[in-house]
Formats: sequence, structure tokens, C-alpha cells
Amino acid sequence: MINQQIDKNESSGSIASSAKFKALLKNNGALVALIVLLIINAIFTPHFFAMQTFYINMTQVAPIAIVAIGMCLVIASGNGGIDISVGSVLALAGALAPMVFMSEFGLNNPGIAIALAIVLPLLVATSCGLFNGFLVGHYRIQPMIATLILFISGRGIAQLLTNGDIQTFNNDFFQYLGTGRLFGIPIQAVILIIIALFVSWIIKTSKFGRYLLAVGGNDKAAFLCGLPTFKVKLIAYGFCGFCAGMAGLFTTAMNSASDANTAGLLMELDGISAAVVGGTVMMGGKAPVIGAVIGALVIQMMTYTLLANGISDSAAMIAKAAIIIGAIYLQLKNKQKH
Amino acid sequence: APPPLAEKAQYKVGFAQSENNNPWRIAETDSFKNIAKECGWQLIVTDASGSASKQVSDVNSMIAQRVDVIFLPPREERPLVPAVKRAKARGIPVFLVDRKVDETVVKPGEDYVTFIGSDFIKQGEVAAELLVKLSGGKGKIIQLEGTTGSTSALDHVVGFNSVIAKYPDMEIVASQTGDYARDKGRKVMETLLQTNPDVTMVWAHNDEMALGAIRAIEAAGLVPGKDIIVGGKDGTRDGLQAIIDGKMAFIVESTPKFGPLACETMKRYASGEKIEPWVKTEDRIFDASNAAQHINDAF
Amino acid sequence: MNWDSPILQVTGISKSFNNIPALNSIDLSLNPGEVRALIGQNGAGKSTLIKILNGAYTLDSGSILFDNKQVQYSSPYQAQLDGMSTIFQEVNLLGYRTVAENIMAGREIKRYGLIDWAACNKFADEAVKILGLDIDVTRTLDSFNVAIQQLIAIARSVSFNAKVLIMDEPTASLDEAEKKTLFKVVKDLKTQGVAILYVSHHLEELFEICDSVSVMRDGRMIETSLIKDLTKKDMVAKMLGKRVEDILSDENARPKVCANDEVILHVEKISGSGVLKEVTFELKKGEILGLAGLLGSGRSEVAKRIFGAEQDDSYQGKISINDITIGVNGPKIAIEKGIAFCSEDRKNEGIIPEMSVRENMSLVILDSLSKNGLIDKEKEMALVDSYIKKLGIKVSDMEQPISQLSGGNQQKVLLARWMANNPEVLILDEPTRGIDVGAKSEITDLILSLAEQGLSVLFISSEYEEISASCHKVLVMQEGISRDYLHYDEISENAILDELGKH
Amino acid sequence: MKKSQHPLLRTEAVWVALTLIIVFASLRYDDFLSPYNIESFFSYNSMFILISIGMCFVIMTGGIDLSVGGVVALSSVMVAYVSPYGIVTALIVGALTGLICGLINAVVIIRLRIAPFIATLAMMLASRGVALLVSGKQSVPISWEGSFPEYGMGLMFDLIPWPVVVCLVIAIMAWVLLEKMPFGRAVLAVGEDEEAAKLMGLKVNKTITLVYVISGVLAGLAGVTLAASFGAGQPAEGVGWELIAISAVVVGGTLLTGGLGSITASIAGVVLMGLIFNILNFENGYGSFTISTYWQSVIRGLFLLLVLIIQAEVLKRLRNKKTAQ
Ligand SMILES: Nc1ncnc2c1ncn2[C@@H]1O[C@H](COP(=O)(O)OP(=O)(O)OP(=O)(O)O)[C@@H](O)[C@H]1O
Ligand SMILES: Nc1ncnc2c1ncn2[C@@H]1O[C@H](COP(=O)(O)OP(=O)(O)OP(=O)(O)O)[C@@H](O)[C@H]1O
Ligand SMILES: [Mg+2]
Ligand SMILES: [Mg+2]
Repeated sequence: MINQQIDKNESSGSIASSAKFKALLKNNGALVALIVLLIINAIFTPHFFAMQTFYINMTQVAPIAIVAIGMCLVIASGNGGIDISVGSVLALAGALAPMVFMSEFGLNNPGIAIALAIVLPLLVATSCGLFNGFLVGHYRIQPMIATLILFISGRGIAQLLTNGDIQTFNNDFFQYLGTGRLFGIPIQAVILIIIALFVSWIIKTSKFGRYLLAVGGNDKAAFLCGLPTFKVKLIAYGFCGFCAGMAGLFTTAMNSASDANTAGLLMELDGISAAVVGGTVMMGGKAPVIGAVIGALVIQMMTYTLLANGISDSAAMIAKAAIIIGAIYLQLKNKQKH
Repeated sequence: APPPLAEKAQYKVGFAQSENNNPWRIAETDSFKNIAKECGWQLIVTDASGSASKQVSDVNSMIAQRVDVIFLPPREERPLVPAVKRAKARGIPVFLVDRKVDETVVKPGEDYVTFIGSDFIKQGEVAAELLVKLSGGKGKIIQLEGTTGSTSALDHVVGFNSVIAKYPDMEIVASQTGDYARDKGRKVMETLLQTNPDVTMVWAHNDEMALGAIRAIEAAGLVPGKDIIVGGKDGTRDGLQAIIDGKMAFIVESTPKFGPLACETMKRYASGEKIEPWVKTEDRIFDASNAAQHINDAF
Repeated sequence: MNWDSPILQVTGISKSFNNIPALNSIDLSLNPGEVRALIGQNGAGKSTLIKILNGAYTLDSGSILFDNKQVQYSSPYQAQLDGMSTIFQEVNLLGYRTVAENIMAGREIKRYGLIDWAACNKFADEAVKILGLDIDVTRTLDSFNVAIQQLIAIARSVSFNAKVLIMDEPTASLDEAEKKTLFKVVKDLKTQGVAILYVSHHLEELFEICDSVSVMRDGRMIETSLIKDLTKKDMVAKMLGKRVEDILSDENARPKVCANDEVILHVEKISGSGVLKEVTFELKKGEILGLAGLLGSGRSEVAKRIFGAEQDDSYQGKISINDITIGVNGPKIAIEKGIAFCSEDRKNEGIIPEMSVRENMSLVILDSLSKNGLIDKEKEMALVDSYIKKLGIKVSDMEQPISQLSGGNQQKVLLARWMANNPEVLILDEPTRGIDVGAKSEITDLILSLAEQGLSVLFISSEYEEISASCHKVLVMQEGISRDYLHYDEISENAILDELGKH
Repeated sequence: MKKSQHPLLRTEAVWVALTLIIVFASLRYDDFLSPYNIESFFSYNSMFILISIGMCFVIMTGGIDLSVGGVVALSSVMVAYVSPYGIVTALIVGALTGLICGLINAVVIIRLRIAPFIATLAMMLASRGVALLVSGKQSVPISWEGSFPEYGMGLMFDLIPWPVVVCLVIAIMAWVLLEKMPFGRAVLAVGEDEEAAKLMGLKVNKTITLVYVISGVLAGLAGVTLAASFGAGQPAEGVGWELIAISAVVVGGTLLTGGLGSITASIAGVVLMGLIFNILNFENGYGSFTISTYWQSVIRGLFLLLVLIIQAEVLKRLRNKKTAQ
């Protein structure tokens, strides 16, 4: 029977591939939305086809997309999984980096300081995620409320550390994280692509991926199969924290300054929207990582399109709402047909 | 007339800050804290985190604690009217700081003592005139606005646009909010620059957004100060440094250091002096000629 | 009783899901005061037929004549108001709410526009009393065990003045005593002229209460006849579509005597904060030990305790496997030590509905299927494929979501999940609940053959017939205490019942 | 007489905490229990009580409403425009604005089958967008003549602010609705098990629609209070209010998964969370030390953490004990 299927596919190769593409579009509201946005831009936005446009969007989407990947895993882990603390964690990580290399120790040991300025914030951000995971996994506090704690306090800690001041710096190495390019591609985009492919591969092929989806699908059953449900949640939330930290480093590096007060404000909304537009279901048990990245691209392109065409940000909010609902509706509608 | 104030050695003073999330606000709060001891204040500071209604409620909790004086930097013009009214009803004199409240409803010298602060419309006009001078009255402008809906942003737009409108060769090609934040300012500027490559001037409603704009200009491979003239507002240390580095052309000062002036005005009022309805701050203009000289006392 | 003017008459009902026919031109008629059994294999279409009758599904074609009216209900509730009540396969009540609230939901008695709780409680109290239940109706539903919940569901349905009562496997989670209560209720209703459509996989009980039997197979109505004209074997033959001669007799199912003396599992005086008070027993290699007891006697808790399924500090006692003591620190350790556990709650504690058959089956043994944390997919597919063949699991392919399988096939996938881990002790909690006779005997055969290969099995079931047919030894439990063993030769349904009556 | 409260609904924690905190504060600060403080405390927090009552209904059905903050802002703007026509008109317009938003939420959730979290997140953006568009991004002046400002700033019997009176009436109505009316039972049933509720003949879609409408209407009324007591239609106000409401409801012991809930405990939750701000203000005035605003957010987070962990511990004990009955 399997053989027959393969034969059929081969004999009608071109038809199959175009049908495949159609099916891909049908199942992916985010992709449709993205293509529509690109077409709109091609028509309306002046100077849209320029390398610089590509660079701008790549650098701007990177923090959202990375957070969306983390959010995707957290939502996939089930039981109402969500992390609304990403914005605060982003601010915290972003504030820590310059504190490291601008400290006395940092100035005396620039080499170590740069490494430390990357590692330490990521560690702290990951710990924040682990803390969330602990509350969710161990105390079974509902994720939205559990992560509300760091949402409130995380930024407060960052502000306490910096005394609310903006830290401006001049550090070519660190700024490379923001402005550097690798083979002509902005460094953030490169890191984003690496992380996205890696995580997507992990989800598809690794034991952890299977565990995550099982726990998200039915955590009681997963527990009875001897799966380390608590550890899986810890890792999912921890990784989400890590992603927020990474986004924080990008933001700080881009600006050559850290601002604990405003960095990552409302990032949780963009992250969640991107993940969901990309096909993550709020129920858990599904982790379309690449979809989340596409979702982030949709959110970014939308912001860009509206801004570039001088549409006021109030109207932009309404458009954003419409496109979120639209993209998800497309997805659900097609799923129901199956 | 506003409630009287007795002359005492010690006052219980409320400072109901509207938000404490940018350098300017922090500097303002600090300047009140710094003067407190010298002025004989026992200072209560609250933070409304950007919510006008919470600010009203903060003022109310100060009234409940029977403070002697309230210094109020109103988050917005209209929503803070009730706060002023209630304080008056409870016999507590209010000094408005840095922003006004709706003068058609409550009036200085009557409902509150006075307004201590700069003239936002004027600041916008000054900025526009500086750009006119620097560009010879020709070119395309991007304006980075402050937080949507804030009084300062609205007034700055009014002042700035009114002057630019007089010059037919000058055009504001885009005017978008950057939320007073460097990151947002950068992102918005990146996009606007992409769609308006022939832009020659930028005025940002604060130095933070101006600094963000500078990053965006540099990222686009242009030279700030040469290809594009950048103007800011406030006079932060980072801003002045940008002038020294030649990246920013000018900054219209808007000082947050109201503490000393507030102390002085309050003392005058306590001694029975009649206070003018608007105690204006002296706002300077910083440019290449004086930036280095002022950078050390910038905030 | 009027046998000539049916209260419910169904003609030519067809229904398909996604173009796959589930029902094919079904005819059925039911008389007042008649108790009709509806039997068939899993997936034969019994539940679908019921759902069409009560309006949960819409029919594709055909007609329903109820009480001399042409009807097509928009929801089960509409049907219920009209006198056609359904008791569903799973208890569909609200655990957080009180018994009274459950019985009155949607039709609360009001005074001055507000709910009159006193009147509601009184009404509910009377409704449960009819079933011989003496319970406090102001207690929350989830403070009662499943059996009582099932009876409460029945009480709710009956209180709607039903003319037709449809019961979809009402005894699946009842024990003998409660079944007796239920049967009494059925008989009472029958004398009141209520027609009852009774779906069950327990063929013996049909003889006790039913007048007639309708057999379904593959979405078709095969035959309807009076029950007195049929034997159990006849029914099975009709359900499976085989000749009577080809049906194996029950006697063959009995396992051979277990000769082994090596004790694998020692359970000594375990107790816990729940019902468990004192349970002690031993399980030998290759032995099938049945755990018999009434509902709530704590059998499931013994299983969960051994497996470490519930982390509860108040547990006491000692459990050792191969003389190594195991703690209560989660199932992982139990699994490592060679214990496997199939929960009684297949839906909530067994399957992962969104995942495929392959992913469900390989979940426990992912460790051995992966290297450096990566799953060897080919190895996985080969293994899953072999188990699908070995257990005869009916799937379109291994990527089919498990939620699309019938109950019996789901259960087989779960058994395969554990067998793949080569356990030494297999704990089965109600493994055949809701499974048809065909699949049931396949599963029992499977268990027997596993035991022959040296696997020790702890077998929990509320069906004493099944227990007595397939166990080497039976341990009788009462109220959290282990009583006596019945040894190989002593085992019979009656012996178990006697034993339960002793204390 | 009616029923035993379900043990999973733990409301004691919030009442104990509330009592402790009130006793502590009234002993420590002279003016804490002064009529002025109580009155102004409630006139501000009445807005949060309103949206929390709505949120409580939504959460009891297992849903969530992230749009309340935006709806409050939009309603306050609309109300400000009609404020010259008096308070009755204003109340109607405010409620209507909220009703429309709630209805749209419900339609998106039920018809398009989009998860409440996402549907109301979109409404949160949309309502704020409309508020900003309509108002031209500025706060909208209210009429300072007539019954509208009187509602916002006057006191009934010289004692209770009008919005607080309205809030009280609504709280009682909500309590009756939940505990004494079939609708309340339907809400809980839908939240616990939608399928079972359907089979019991409860109108699931109608119930879900109604809870979002209730939440919308109450947010709309909060918008009236915002405009009348706080001086203007404020399109930028209400950011993060949904989180205040949600945490108040959760602190009140209601499960986010639905099926259980208490109106009174949710209100206690609002008061508790509000008191933290109030007390931090008083502590600053007390003068022994000044708590910087950054510390305040850290303290608020820690406090929430504490309450949640206590709740979780109690629940865990309960789960263990449950089988023992
Ligand atoms: N909602 C549905 N969508 C698709 N297929 C369905 C659906 N419900 C039932 N089916 C299919 O219809 C057939 C009949 O199922 P049904 O549940 O009626 O069987 P049953 O006789 O009640 O079995 P059991 O004894 O296991 O309860 C099965 O093949 C099943 O897979
Ligand atoms: N999830 C649960 N919620 C509430 N009570 C429970 C739960 N599980 C078990 N119980 C209670 O614990 C007692 C023992 O249950 P247990 O399941 O161990 O008994 P059992 O003999 O296996 O019966 P059953 O056939 O119902 O599983 C019962 O009285 C039951 O009410
Ligand atoms: Mg069935
Ligand atoms: Mg059991």
C-alpha cells in the first residue's frame, strides 16, 4: 500500500508539487498573511525592494522571533502554558550586559568581560525562566499568574540595578551583536536562523522534543510513562527565559545602550501573537517553531508596512488585531476541514 | 485664592511623580529629593507609573496623610483636574510642575498656586527655527514625537509645525511616535528613513529618540550631522556628548531640575508673597559652541 | 404493555463521517416496557446510532418516529425534555457541583426569579431515593465514587419522566452490588412502561434484564431477536460475523497452573492517606494475580502506590521488587525496576490524543531508541510496526492519531507501549473496560501468553467472570485491606462473591 | 442550606491576608482609616472592582478577557463626548460601548472558534486603537457642569462616592446572579465541562456570550467612572489593567481553569492588591524610610508570590487529603 502511494506521487510529480504548495498555503495562515503583506508593500511602499529594507526588517524581527520561539515551546508544554515575563526578563538581561563590561573589572579585562557580558545575562535570563518553570511545574501555579510575578518584579530588579539610568556605551565587540554582519546578513538574523533551525530539529528528532509534546498533550499520561514532566517544563520555561535574554542582548547591542525602563515593553504580546499566528495552539502539544518565526515576520512586516506608509499607530493597532484574527482563523478553518 | 501656607521650619511635602521611567523623570524626582533636606521637607514621593488616574489616587493618599504642600507634575492636562480640585477643597496648596492642567477648568492663583515649568510650544518653535537657520529654510524633515497623547508631545507638534508651515521649501515628510524611547526611536527612524531617503533633518521630542535616530542613520550608511541634521530636546549627558561628537546639531533644553525653584517658590508663597501664575524656567539652547561647557552638570 | 405500537420507530438511518459510512440504513423499533439490548463490536456504530436518536448528531438520511411524532432533535437536552433520556458512556456531570445542582442543572426550581435551593434539594433527594441511594445531595459530586456518580446520572435522566431511556454502557464502571441496584431500577422502569435501549459489552448481564437483542456489525443492523432464543455464543458469533462453531469456548482461556516459586514483587502492609489501610501480598514470576473487590476498595490505589503514580508523603509500608525496595518517587523508578502500569482511565491517564500511534507506543522506551538524545526513527518504526502486527492492532498506518482508534485498539497500543519495555511486572487496572468481547478475549489471550513467557501480572478488574477466567490466584480486597487469597482451584465467580460477603 | 462550597475553591487566604493587612495598617498609620482615605481608595478601586467582577465571570467559564483595559479607555472617551447630556446618557453610552466590544469578543470566540486569549488580545489592541483614533490621541475634556461631574466627584449622603454606590449595587447583583440564578450555575457548568453542560441542556454559547458581554459592560461602566471621577476621557489609560483584574481574581482563589469562583473573594482580591499601593504610599509618608518605586514593584511581585505559594501549598495538602475524605 505504501508503495502504491509513492508510485502515485511520482507519476504526477508536478501536479503533486503544486498541490503540495497549495496545501502548504492552506494550512499556514501565517505564510498567506506574509505573502499578502509582501505584495501590499511591493505595490504601496516606496523603495521597498532595497537591501537596506531587508536589513532593517531582519534586525528588527530578530528579538520578536527569538522570543516567539521560546514562547512557542512554553505554550506547547501545555496546561495553559504562557510566559508574560519575557519583556521584563529582556530588560533585565539587556541591563546586565553593559554593567559587566563597564564595571571596573570589565574595563581592566576587556576580553573576559565581553564573554561574561554575553554569558552572564543569558544565565540570569535562563534562571528567570527556570524560576517560572519551577512555579509552574512544582507548585502548579497557573502559568499566566506564575509569570506575572517576574513581569512585575523583573523590570523592577533591572531598574534597581541600573538605578533607572540608561547606560550608554561604546564597545565595538559588543555592538557587533547589534550591527555586525556575517556573509552580508545581519548577525542577529544569522543567530535567529541557527536557533530556529536547531530548535525545530530538536523538536522533530530528539527525545526532548517528543517529551515536550507528550507533556503538552497530556501531562498526566506522560508522567505515568515515567517522563520527567517537571524537568521538561523547567527546560521549556528556562529556554524561553534564555530567548528573552538573547533578545535583550540584541536590543542593547543595537542601541549601544541599555534602558531597563522601556526595553521589551509589551514584548509578551508580540511574542504570543507571533507564536499563535505561526500555528501554535494555546492547548499545547504542538510546537511549530518555524511557524513562530514566520508569525514574527508577519508581525514585523505589518508594523513596517503601516509605519512606512504613514498610517497612524492607532489605526495600526486595529489592523494588527484584524490580521491576528484573520491569520488564525484561516488556519483553524482549514484544520477543521480535515 | 489657593489655600494659604504657614511659615514653618518643617513641611510634609508630597511629590506625586507621574512616572519614573526615563532619565528626565528620574532627574526630576532626584532634584526634589536632593533639595528636600535643605528646604526642610519631609518628602513623600509616589509613582503613578504613567497612569493619570493612579496619579489622582496618589494625590488623594497624600491628602489623606495631611501633607502641607503638593507638588504635582501632572501626567496629562485634563485628567488631573480632580486632583487639584480635591486638594484645594482640603486646604492643601498645589504647585504644578513641568506640565499644566486644563486652565479652562482650574486656574493658577485660584485653584492652585502656580505652574512651574517650561513652555512646550515655545520649545517646538525654537527647535523649528534652529532647523530653518541650519538648513537655510530648505529640506525634508522627520519628526519623532513623544508618547502618543502626552501633553508635551502635542504641544511640541503644535509649536514645531506652526513655524515650519511658514517655509514653503520645508516639508515634514513624516511625524511618528517613538515613545520617548531610544529603541523605539531607532526602529521608527530606520523605517522612515527607508521610505524617505531624501530626508535632511530630524527633530526628536527628546534626546533619547534623537540618539536612536542617530543609530538608525549610521546603520543606513549615512553620516549624522552631515547628511542629516539631528536636533534633540532636554539636554541629557548622552545628548550633549552627541553634540560634542558632531552627531547632533542642537538640543533645546528642557530642564528637569525643578527642586530648587520649587523650594524657592514655596518659601515665597509661605511668606505671603503673591506668586505669578507661571514661574518659567530658563531654557537654554545647547550646540557645538557650549555643549562641552555644560556636559558636566547635565543629567 | 403494548407490543404492537412501538414508542420509537427508526427506519433507514444512515450516517457517514468524512464520507466514511458509520451507519448504513438502520431499522429499529422499540416498544413501551421493552428492554432492548444493543450489542456489537467496538466501532460497530452503537454510540453513533444513539447520538443520532437524541440529536447529538444529525442524520444523513432516514427517519425517527417517537411517540407517534416525526422527530429530529437538535440536542440531547431537547430529546430529554420530550421524554427520550440518554445516559452516556462516560459520566457527563460536574464534579465541582453538588449532587442537587447536577440533577437540577438547566431546570432549577425558582421562587421570585431566584433559585429555591431548598426545593431543588428536596427534588434531587427524591430523585436519588428512587434509585435507592441514600446520600447527602448537598455534597459535591466528586466526593462520591464513579459508581455513585453513574447512578446519579441515571437519577437525573429518570427524573425527566422518560418514555425512552437510552443507556450506553452504564455498567462499565459499576461493580456487582451497584449493578444489582441498577438492574432493579431498570426493572422498575420497565413495569412503568418505559422503553429502554441498553448498550453493553457484558453479554451475561443482558440475560438478566433484557427482553430482546439487536446486533450491529460494521454500521449495519444484523438481527433483532428475543433474548430467550439466543445463547451468549450466538450473540458473539453474530457480532463478529462468524459461525458459532468457530467461536472458541471460554474454558480454553484458563491459564495453566503457575509452577514457579520465585517471588518477584513483595508488598508489605502498605497504607496511605486515601482508603489504603493494610495491603500485603506477593507476586510470583509468571503469575497472574487478580485483585478483586468492590468499587472503592482501593485496588487502583494499590496499583498506583506500587507504581509511585501519586506522590504522597503519607504512604507507609514496604514494596520490593526482586528484593530491592522501591520508594514513592514517581513512576520513573518503578519503570526502571521493571514495573509497567496501564491505568483504568485510558483517556486521561493513558493516551496522548494528539500524538500518532507510533509516538504513543514508543513513549516509554524512547531512551533505548535514542542515541545522544536523538531518536532513531527507523528503529522506532520497525519496533512499532512489529507490535502492530504482533497484537493485530487495526490502524490505517502508524501515523494515525491514536484518538481515532477504537477503545480496544487504543488499549492494545498502550499494552504495546509497556510490553516494548520488557517489564517483569505488569499492572493492569481494568484493561478491558468498554472493550468488546472480541477484543477482550484477544487482550486476555495476550496477557496469558505473556505470563507464560514469565511476565508477572497484577490484574485488576470489576468483572469477576473475567478475573476468575484468567488468574492463577485472586486476592480479595475490602475497604483498603487485603483479605484472603483464592488459589487456582478455588477460583470461581461465586467464590469471589462469597469471599466478599464474608467480612 | 444550598450546598457545600467546593474544597478546591480556597478563599480563606485572601480574607486572612486582608484582615492582617488592615489591622497592621490601621495600627501603624494615623489617617489610614480616615473617611477621606477610605472614600478615595474605593472611588479609585471601584473601577478595578468592576472589571474584576466581569473578569471573574469570564474566568469561571474557563475563558479570559484581556481587552478590559482597552475597553475602559474607549468607553471613557465615548462617555466624555456625551458628558454634557448628563450621567444617565453617559452610563448608557459607556455600557453600550462595552457591550459592543464584549459582543465582538464573544462572536470571535464562538463563531470563529478562536481561543479567548487571542480573541480578547486582538480586542485589546483594537479597542485601544479606536479610542486613540476617535480622540485624536488626546484626552477628551468632560463637561464640568451638570450631573456628570457630580457623579464622579460628589458623594451620596455626603458619604459615599456615586461610582462606589454603583459598584456596590453591581457587586450585589453579580453575587445574586452567580449564586441564586440559573445563569450563574450555567457559567460554572460551562467552565468545568463544556461538553457536559451542553448535554445537560445548558445554553453554552449563550452563556459564553453573556459573560463576555458582562465583562465588556462592566469595563464600560468603569470607563464612566474613569471619565467622571478622573477628569477626562483617557484613551491611553487602562494599560495593564487586565493583569490587575486577573491577579485579583486568582488571589481571590478562583481557578483560571474555570468551574469555580467567588465574586466576594475576587473583590477582596482587588482590595488587597490595591491596599498594597496605598500602604506603600503611607509608609513613604511615615517617614522612617522611603521605598523607591523600583522596590515597590519588587515588593508587589514578592507579595503575589507569597500569596500564590501559600495557596498552592494549601491546595496540595488538600489534594493529598482528598482521597481520605
Ligand atoms: N465524530 C466522529 N468522527 C469521525 N468518525 C466517527 C465519529 N464518531 C464515531 N466515528 C466512527 O464511527 C464508527 C462507529 O463508532 P461508535 O462510537 O458508534 O461505535 P460503538 O459501537 O459505540 O463502539 P464502542 O463499543 O467502542 O463504544 C467508528 O468507526 C468510529 O470511528
Ligand atoms: N480521582 C479521584 N477523585 C476522587 N476520589 C477518588 C479518586 N480516585 C479514587 N478515589 C476514591 O478513593 C477510593 C478508592 O478508590 P480506588 O480507585 O483505589 O478503588 P478501586 O477499588 O480501584 O475502585 P475503582 O473500580 O473505582 O477504581 C474510592 O472511594 C474513590 O472514591
Ligand atoms: Mg460506544
Ligand atoms: Mg480502580
